[in-house]
Amino acid sequence: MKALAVYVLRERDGAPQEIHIESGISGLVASYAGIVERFEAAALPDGRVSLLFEDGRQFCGRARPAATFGIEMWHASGRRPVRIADPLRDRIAHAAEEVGSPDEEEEFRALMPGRVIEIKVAEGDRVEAGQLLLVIEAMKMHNEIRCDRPGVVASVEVSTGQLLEGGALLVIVRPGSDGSSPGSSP
Amino acid sequence: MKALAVYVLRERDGAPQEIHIESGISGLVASYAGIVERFEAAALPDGRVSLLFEDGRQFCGRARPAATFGIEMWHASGRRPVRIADPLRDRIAHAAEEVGSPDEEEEFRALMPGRVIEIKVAEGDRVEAGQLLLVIEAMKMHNEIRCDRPGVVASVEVSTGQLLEGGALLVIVRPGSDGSSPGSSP
Amino acid sequence: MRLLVANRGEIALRIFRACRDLGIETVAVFSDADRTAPHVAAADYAVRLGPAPAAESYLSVPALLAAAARTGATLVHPGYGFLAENAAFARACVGAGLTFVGPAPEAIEAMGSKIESRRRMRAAGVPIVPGMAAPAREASEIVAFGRTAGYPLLLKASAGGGGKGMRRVEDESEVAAAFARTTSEAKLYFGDGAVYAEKLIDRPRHIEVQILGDQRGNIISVGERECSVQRRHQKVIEECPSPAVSPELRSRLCDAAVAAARAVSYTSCGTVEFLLAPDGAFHFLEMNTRLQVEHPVTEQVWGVDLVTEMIRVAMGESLSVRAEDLTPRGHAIECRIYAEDPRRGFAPSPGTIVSLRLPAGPGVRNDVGIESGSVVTIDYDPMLGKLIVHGVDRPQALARLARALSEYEIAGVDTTLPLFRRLVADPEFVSGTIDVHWLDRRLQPGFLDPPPLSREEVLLAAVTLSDSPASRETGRPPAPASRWADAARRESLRGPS
Amino acid sequence: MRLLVANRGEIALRIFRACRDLGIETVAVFSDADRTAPHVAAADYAVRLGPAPAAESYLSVPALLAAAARTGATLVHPGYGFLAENAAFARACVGAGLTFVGPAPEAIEAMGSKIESRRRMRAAGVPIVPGMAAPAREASEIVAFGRTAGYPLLLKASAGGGGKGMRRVEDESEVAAAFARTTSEAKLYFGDGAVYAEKLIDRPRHIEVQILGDQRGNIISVGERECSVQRRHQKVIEECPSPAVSPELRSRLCDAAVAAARAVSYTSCGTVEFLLAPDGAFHFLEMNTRLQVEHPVTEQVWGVDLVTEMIRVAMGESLSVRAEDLTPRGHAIECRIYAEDPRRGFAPSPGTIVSLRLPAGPGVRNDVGIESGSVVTIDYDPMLGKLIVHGVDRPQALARLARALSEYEIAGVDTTLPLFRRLVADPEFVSGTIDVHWLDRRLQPGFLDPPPLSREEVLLAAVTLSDSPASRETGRPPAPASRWADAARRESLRGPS
Repeated sequence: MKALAVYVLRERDGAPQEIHIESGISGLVASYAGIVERFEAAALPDGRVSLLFEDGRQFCGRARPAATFGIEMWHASGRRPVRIADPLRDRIAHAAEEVGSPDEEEEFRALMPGRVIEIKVAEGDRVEAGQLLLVIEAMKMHNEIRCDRPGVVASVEVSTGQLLEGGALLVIVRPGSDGSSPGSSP
Repeated sequence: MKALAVYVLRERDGAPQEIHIESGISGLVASYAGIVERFEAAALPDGRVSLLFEDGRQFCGRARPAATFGIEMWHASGRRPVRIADPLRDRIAHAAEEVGSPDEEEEFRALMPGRVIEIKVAEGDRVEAGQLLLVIEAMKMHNEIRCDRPGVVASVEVSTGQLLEGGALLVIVRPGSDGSSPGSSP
Repeated sequence: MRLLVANRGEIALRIFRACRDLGIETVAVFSDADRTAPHVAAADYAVRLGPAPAAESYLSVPALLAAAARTGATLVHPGYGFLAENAAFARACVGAGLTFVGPAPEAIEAMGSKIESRRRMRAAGVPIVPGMAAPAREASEIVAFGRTAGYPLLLKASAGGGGKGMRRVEDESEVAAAFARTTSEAKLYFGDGAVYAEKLIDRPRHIEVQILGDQRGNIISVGERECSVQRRHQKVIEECPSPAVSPELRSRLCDAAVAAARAVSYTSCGTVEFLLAPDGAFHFLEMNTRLQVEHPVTEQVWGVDLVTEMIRVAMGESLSVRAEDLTPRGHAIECRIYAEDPRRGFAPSPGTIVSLRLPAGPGVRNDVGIESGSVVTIDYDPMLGKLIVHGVDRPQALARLARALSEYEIAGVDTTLPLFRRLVADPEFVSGTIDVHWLDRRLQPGFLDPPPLSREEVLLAAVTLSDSPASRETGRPPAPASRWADAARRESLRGPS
Repeated sequence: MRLLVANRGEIALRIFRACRDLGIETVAVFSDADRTAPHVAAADYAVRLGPAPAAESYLSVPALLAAAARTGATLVHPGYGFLAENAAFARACVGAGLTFVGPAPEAIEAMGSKIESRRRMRAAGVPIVPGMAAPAREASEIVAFGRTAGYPLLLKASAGGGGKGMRRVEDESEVAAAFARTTSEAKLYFGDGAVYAEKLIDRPRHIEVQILGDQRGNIISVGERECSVQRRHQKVIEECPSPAVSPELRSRLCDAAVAAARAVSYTSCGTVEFLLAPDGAFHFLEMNTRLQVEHPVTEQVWGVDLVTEMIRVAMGESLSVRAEDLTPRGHAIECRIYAEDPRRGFAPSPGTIVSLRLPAGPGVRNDVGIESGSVVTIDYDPMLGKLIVHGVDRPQALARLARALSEYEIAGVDTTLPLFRRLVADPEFVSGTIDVHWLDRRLQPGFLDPPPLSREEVLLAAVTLSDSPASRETGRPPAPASRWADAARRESLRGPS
């Protein structure tokens, strides 16, 4: 048997778990959470994948790698994202989270494609928790992006009327109510 | 205006007709059968093409070039093949047809993918009109390929049990009831 | 004969299908965002209206009239939304010599004003919610009404609709501020600051009756629909019949609805909406003077094609059906499928439909406005289509709904399908004991969280990655999780908009 | 609970949908040609049977029983075709402790023999075509029968079915040769040389009655179907109800069908077929002891799910419907869509489905066994699926059929869709004045020739070429036309097979 791949998967709030996938004599062998599963996988003409297990169970779904979080998956119970990373990446991500303290700068990003309708703050402005930063239009809705803790606007990365992709950086806020002088960020 | 392309189209039994397609100020201009049509074409996400004419008429269909006869087309009234050739090719095809006399060898080809079940003739056999040459299985049907005029089998290009692609050459028959000696074909 | 549909998406396709069934040619209109949309590809004629924004395209009366003139269309169907309940558009069509497939402008106007429609209903003997007979000139009039009717009250913009321009008032101390805000919102959204107060019916069901009328004075009802599964006053699931309506209540509801339609001499397809109180009393809410989104559930159960009837009566024909010939069969349920992510507060989810698999088989009807490859833009209502199921009774309809939802796949944008998959298994929804606020209460954090990953899901994910080393290597490293969790948290701070 | 479907394609999917509606888990079986087929992807369990040839897979009783054992299936549904009317398979299932979803083996056997079934029908008082009561031992017995009954006669293999093993005999001089040929064919095709003669009913309609029975002695009829549109004895289009059947005739047909089913103590879903003569007399033809391909038209009109009933009664439950509660609504039509080219003598057209667009909207039901990308092989029956439409009456059903056909697109293989598009506009079909030979007469050369190319078609072709210079340059030069014309001409010389 030859090892094909090793992945680390994390559910929301769950501990990372390793999956080993190897090619076996008649199909694939996966080791995961202490269980060994033998199965066979076939690509369907419409792009879905059908998994067939030793006891006859069949599972069919569509999955594609997503740039930012691992795998996006569709099957009979609907769409779900699955966060998968290789072990190295996973350790880096963990480290980043631990460093992320209340003093860290906060990035506000667009959660969906849209258009900037109105910008309510400028670089250097002091902002309070709940204060409106900017308004984005997506479909027919106006979405207000508000600050969730006090701080100072470190930079505004968009302009009014600009078209946005999902995930685009909008505003960076440096936390703290004391308000160190604007413009001194590294 | 810039000429984009010139094609020659022939309906079954119809005379060849030239189509000129040019790019105009706002769309395309076609000249065909003495008529000039201005229209706009848009590719739909599913691969179909939508044509929009000056009077508002809309026509949507799918078409793809076919290796052997021009264009294969699907729209609301169903599938249809359209024979399109460029002028040069068309002249060659015409010339070939005029040469095609009753004395010419006749090629029998598979019209669909299938399997050879039985071969009833051998090279050199004299055959009569209506005589069974071979039997092909496609799906659950046995299809008998029969000779339509008398002649001599010039060659058998397949063997029993062989899998066939559509269009595969099966048997060549040299016409004529006199039966010139086999093996003397060029 | 040629009919222009002044609309887009699934409803344009629905009306085109009715036209084909009647032998009428079809004219699509489109904005620059919709040149390659399915409704254009399905039409015999198609005319560009203007740029993507609706004000410059689907709401542009001059562009629509020009499109009809250019293509020789003689009938205009407004669909729903856009100009469907705009009396001025109906008048403009008639003025241009076109047949408007809808009611007379006077009926649209009468029912478009909450105050005027309540006045007419009161006169016609249709039960209405106790409320003020005229807009309040000042807050003190509302205070006076509240002392008579009792709290809670509901302040309503007279020109409002679709759940907009309403505010609940718990006691007298809230009246002044609520009146000021509702008045200014009514001016802003509807161009008319008129506001009045009604007694608030607590935990009502939304029951509506389908009406068909012709120009010869025939008006019939075609049963009721249950539309109580709502999110922030927007219908999410509709059923026919209502699990809460007995034959006796149905008969009274239908009589009241026919009386309401008769009060405005209604001559088309329309819907009379009622609030059904927990005590069994019902009250006129409003009349929608157009084809309703949820009309298919009535079609499936009552065996009537509402759209062909609507077109026929617009051309002066009599209704092809009589009330006494109609009998309901079975139970139908409709789900409105939106490009919204129910797990992120129903945030819009524009994008490209990278794959679309529609359910099929017995009892399944698809009315959709998209295809694989369609682009869902931010310009229009994000409804992608409707799934309608029909069964011999409500349990079979629910079973078929679950089955159809398990076959449904839309990849590329987030949709409300996960909500429906959750609701079809929800004991309260299945029991039918719901009211118009039920879903808002039910949608608590975690309600739509997926179950832990199954072994099959884990292996599908791993197989996909094994199989696509290229995409793995070119993928950017995942963003730190905390950023996205923060963003989702911020998302929940957004106010309704 | 788990049900194994010993079949493939659209009928496997149809039965799986019924299982989902009943909360029963599903088990698919597949040959090596079908690992990626839609019926496998739709199942909870799937088991490989063997290589592509049906004898080694879908007809292999040991492989099927092993698959049931491995997956813990307790129910087996045979679908139609393959082992659906094989009494030995039904016995083998019962012997293995499985529930066979179909009638008792004795009923299958009794109705599987033409001579035995005629004997039973005669005893039960069901009208049968005048014919010999036992197989002919020699030609002289047929001559004697012919002198009594009058010509033309029809020679029939006792074990035959599906239009095979029949021969028309015009007069006495043809008897000897016809008897010899039919006997040898019967031995070859059915392994049983028994042949008998019937009086031939000229230009009959094929009318069949749907039967449902349970294990408690309830047997009901669910209306009739009109199946006279046939090509060489194979059904092409089916309708419910028949345009030729009055309520009085329906009542007599249904009574006869129930008597026929009662004569074999029928306990499942089945169909009694009749020939309806031009003079209004009807005669028992045969009983199909299984689910019929065309069952959906009955489901649409009568509001009964025949497959869930069939599964329920197999588990010992009573029928969920009573005859007196059933009323028909509207009219339904089904088209069987085959991968055959109707313009080349219905030659099989295997290949890959490169694009599939299914019709949708009101009154449309799709039961298909393919998806975009599916490969249609030469191994099995070439039916791709069925289009079923339903309308308030036959004219609306026909209009909806035309509409649905205009939306239907299957690219990559030739199909019978062009035949249906032609038939739906055919005055004789529309009038309903047809018989079982009508389509064979109608299918004259040129009947399916497309009209001359329209301007739109010419421009679509030219635009496609302009837009794809690459494909133009890499395409091989077209083969001289005469070759293909010759090939098509030869094609028409093929005998029936």
